[in-house]
Amino acid sequence: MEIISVKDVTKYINDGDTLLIGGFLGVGSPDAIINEIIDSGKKDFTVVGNDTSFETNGIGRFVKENKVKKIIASHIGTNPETQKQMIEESIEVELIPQGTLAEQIRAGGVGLGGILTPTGLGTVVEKNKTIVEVDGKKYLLEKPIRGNVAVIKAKKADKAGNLIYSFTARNFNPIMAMAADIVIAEVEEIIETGKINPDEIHTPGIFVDYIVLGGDEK
Amino acid sequence: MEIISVKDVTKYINDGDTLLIGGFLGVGSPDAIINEIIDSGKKDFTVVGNDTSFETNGIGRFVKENKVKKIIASHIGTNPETQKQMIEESIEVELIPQGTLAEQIRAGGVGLGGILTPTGLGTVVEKNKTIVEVDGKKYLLEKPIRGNVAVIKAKKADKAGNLIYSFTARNFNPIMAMAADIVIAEVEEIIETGKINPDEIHTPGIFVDYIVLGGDEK
Amino acid sequence: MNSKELIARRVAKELKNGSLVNLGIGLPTMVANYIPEDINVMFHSENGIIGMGPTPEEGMENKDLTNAGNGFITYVPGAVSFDSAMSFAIIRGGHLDITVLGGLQVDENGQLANWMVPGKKIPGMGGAMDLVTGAKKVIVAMTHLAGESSKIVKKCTLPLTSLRKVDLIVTDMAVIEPTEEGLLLVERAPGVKVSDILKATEAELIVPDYVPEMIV
Amino acid sequence: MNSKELIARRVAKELKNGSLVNLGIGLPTMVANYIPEDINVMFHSENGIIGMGPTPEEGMENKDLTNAGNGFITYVPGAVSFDSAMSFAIIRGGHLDITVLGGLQVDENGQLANWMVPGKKIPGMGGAMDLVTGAKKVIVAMTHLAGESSKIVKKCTLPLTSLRKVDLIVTDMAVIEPTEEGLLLVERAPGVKVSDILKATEAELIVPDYVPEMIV
Repeated sequence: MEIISVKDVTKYINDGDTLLIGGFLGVGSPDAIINEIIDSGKKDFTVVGNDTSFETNGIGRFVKENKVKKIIASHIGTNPETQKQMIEESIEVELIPQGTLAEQIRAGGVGLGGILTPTGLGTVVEKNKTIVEVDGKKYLLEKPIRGNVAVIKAKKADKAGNLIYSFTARNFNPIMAMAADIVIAEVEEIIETGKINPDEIHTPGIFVDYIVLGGDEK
Repeated sequence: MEIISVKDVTKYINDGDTLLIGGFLGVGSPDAIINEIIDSGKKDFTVVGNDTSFETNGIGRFVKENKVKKIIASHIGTNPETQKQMIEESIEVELIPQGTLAEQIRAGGVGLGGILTPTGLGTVVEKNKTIVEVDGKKYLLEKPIRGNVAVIKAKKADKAGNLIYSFTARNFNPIMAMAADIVIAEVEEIIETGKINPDEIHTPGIFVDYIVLGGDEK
Repeated sequence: MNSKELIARRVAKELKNGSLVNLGIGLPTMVANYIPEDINVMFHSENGIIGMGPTPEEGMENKDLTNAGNGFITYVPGAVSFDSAMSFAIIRGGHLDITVLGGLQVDENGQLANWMVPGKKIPGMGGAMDLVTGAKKVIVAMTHLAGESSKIVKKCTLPLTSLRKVDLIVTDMAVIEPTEEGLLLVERAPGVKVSDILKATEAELIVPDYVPEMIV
Repeated sequence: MNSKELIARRVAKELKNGSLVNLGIGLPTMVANYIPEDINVMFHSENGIIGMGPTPEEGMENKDLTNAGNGFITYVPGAVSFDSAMSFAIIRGGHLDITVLGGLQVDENGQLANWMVPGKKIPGMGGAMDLVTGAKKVIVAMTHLAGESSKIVKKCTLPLTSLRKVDLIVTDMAVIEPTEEGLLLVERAPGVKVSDILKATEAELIVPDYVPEMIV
């Protein structure tokens, strides 16, 4: 684990990467890193996140600034720009039920080959998916999702990379921290290793490659 | 959620039930409840747990006292009594890789129809199991595990049933808390609701039906 | 009382003491305002909290404490926060007692469509498919008509949210219960006649001899 | 130096700075005693901790702080505790750098059998199948012979632990690397001749012209 400047994050991110980005309508979103990636000019990302937030923050800015080739999310309704680009076919949008998306990312992080869920069965979600029957009940087989880079947000880190999140700013961040080749966490505070009770840590530091001190609001 | 006396736990447990029992070699094991169940004379349980501990504590006592019809566990090597009864065919033993067992119990708790894992592929574990191929890779389909009753151990509860575990006494307890019709938690301390930071709770109280004040050691 | 308030008040009567409840965005959120004094429920919000409390006073907002509609919230004693995997473990694992959701259509099978209008509005399903598939009890809270068109239809023409039959439909005209035999008319709104309901309903309704008026 | 110490010392040299390491019960646990001063590793124990420290002094034990073999432990700064699902998420998700395990047999395919002897000893696989299938690097630490019989065999006769080829075998006679072409003899123990190793090995070994002595 290494503490880096926000200016250095784009060293680890390439055009065309699949990025897992934490946040729920921008809450718990790594905004300092997002702004840096946008400023760097890198592009053509596939972005996996719960939603596309609003045009002015979180994943919404990625869409607004035309950095996104494909969005994988459960909800795009709060960002008219995403709908507009989808209709113009300048971005591809894959909509996934929120709970399935969470389990798929988790599956990617914990080494499962897939999970079976009833959610989406008999709806448009089942299109192109395998249906598996177990003990007489049908389920959709949903595959794991992984990213090249996970860009997440936490409240606090210690110098070993152990993370603590705050309230509903936790959301997708802990599961994304397990499911990418490189994990970069933006935090509001960095404290000495050993200052957190081992029982209170949400994300073990071994998942985290880089920490950026982002500050409270950007 | 209701706080009950250990004497009342067997009201909720029937002969022949499948019990999910927390603990790892007896560490984080609900010993006061186990002793009460044994004293009650109830029997013919299917017990799901990581291991059968030693003959003198945890799940080991269930085996020693002949209360168990079937054991589902990852390890029975520390309890010669389990091996003996297995060879005599007085109990049935199903051995499952520890990580698969954890994911199966979790699957039972979170509503998955199953999970796909490479663990056990090409070994005796794959016997009678479905193999599913995803993108050219083979996986074992492992089904969810649920119990009639989960009997777990935590360090602390508040009066809303929110639980906090301690170090390696956590182990299977939190996933078992999600995967049974009735959940009974033995705790060392009961504190007022609102005294725990919402970010520090390990098991939400909504999973817990009954709390027993068990004390430190029995 | 306007029709939204009527619906919210009637839905509130379905909540039992000790229930864990998830209210959808919009009309369903209003249900929280009408819960009887003697009933204690805990609110789940899919962005990661149980024990959601009312909106904070101005200046007391915590940027990390929001509901699924991006509004600031507070929390009550006993509240717990968690990640999205746990939040949907609760919903999908059968641990959520009641979800109240808006609807675009419900049909004679009791199936709901509430997440998209092809070619017009594709916000995404968010947590709706998980909620309808996984909650113990699903209540649809919606107006009976969209303009002139009935929202209680023979067969949903909009994309389904789930194969699962919902448990209760509460509109500004009626309370309807999907059963194995079909849609049962359970109650009528104050002052609304059964004939008005039948006229406003495309689906076939099972009408008992006596249909009581909603008490709200 | 006895043979167990030899094996443990040699395995210790495989640990890289910053690695996350899981040591099996028995001989593998001894590896912790021989880690070079300049190498910092974190120890994972599958019962739910990263940052396991040495055995506590007498009287300082915490009943809730144990390793997977039921021994009391301490923890180092930066330690984190978690449940069994997370513990095996780490192992199975490819987040564990090295696991060191004992072995009953390893064969020419590099496949390991280490969890049961049918009809004799069936302790269960515990976490072994997950560790061998999921860890980034799998090192088998075992004596070369069991009595008179070679444990490096043509084809495992005991039940396999995983289809996955292990990465390194360290015995009291040799270091052997399973490769696509077969088992490569990499090092010999101090004072042990290549001919001794061949005699003690049922499997076919690929023997380079020069086989260096282990440095321990």
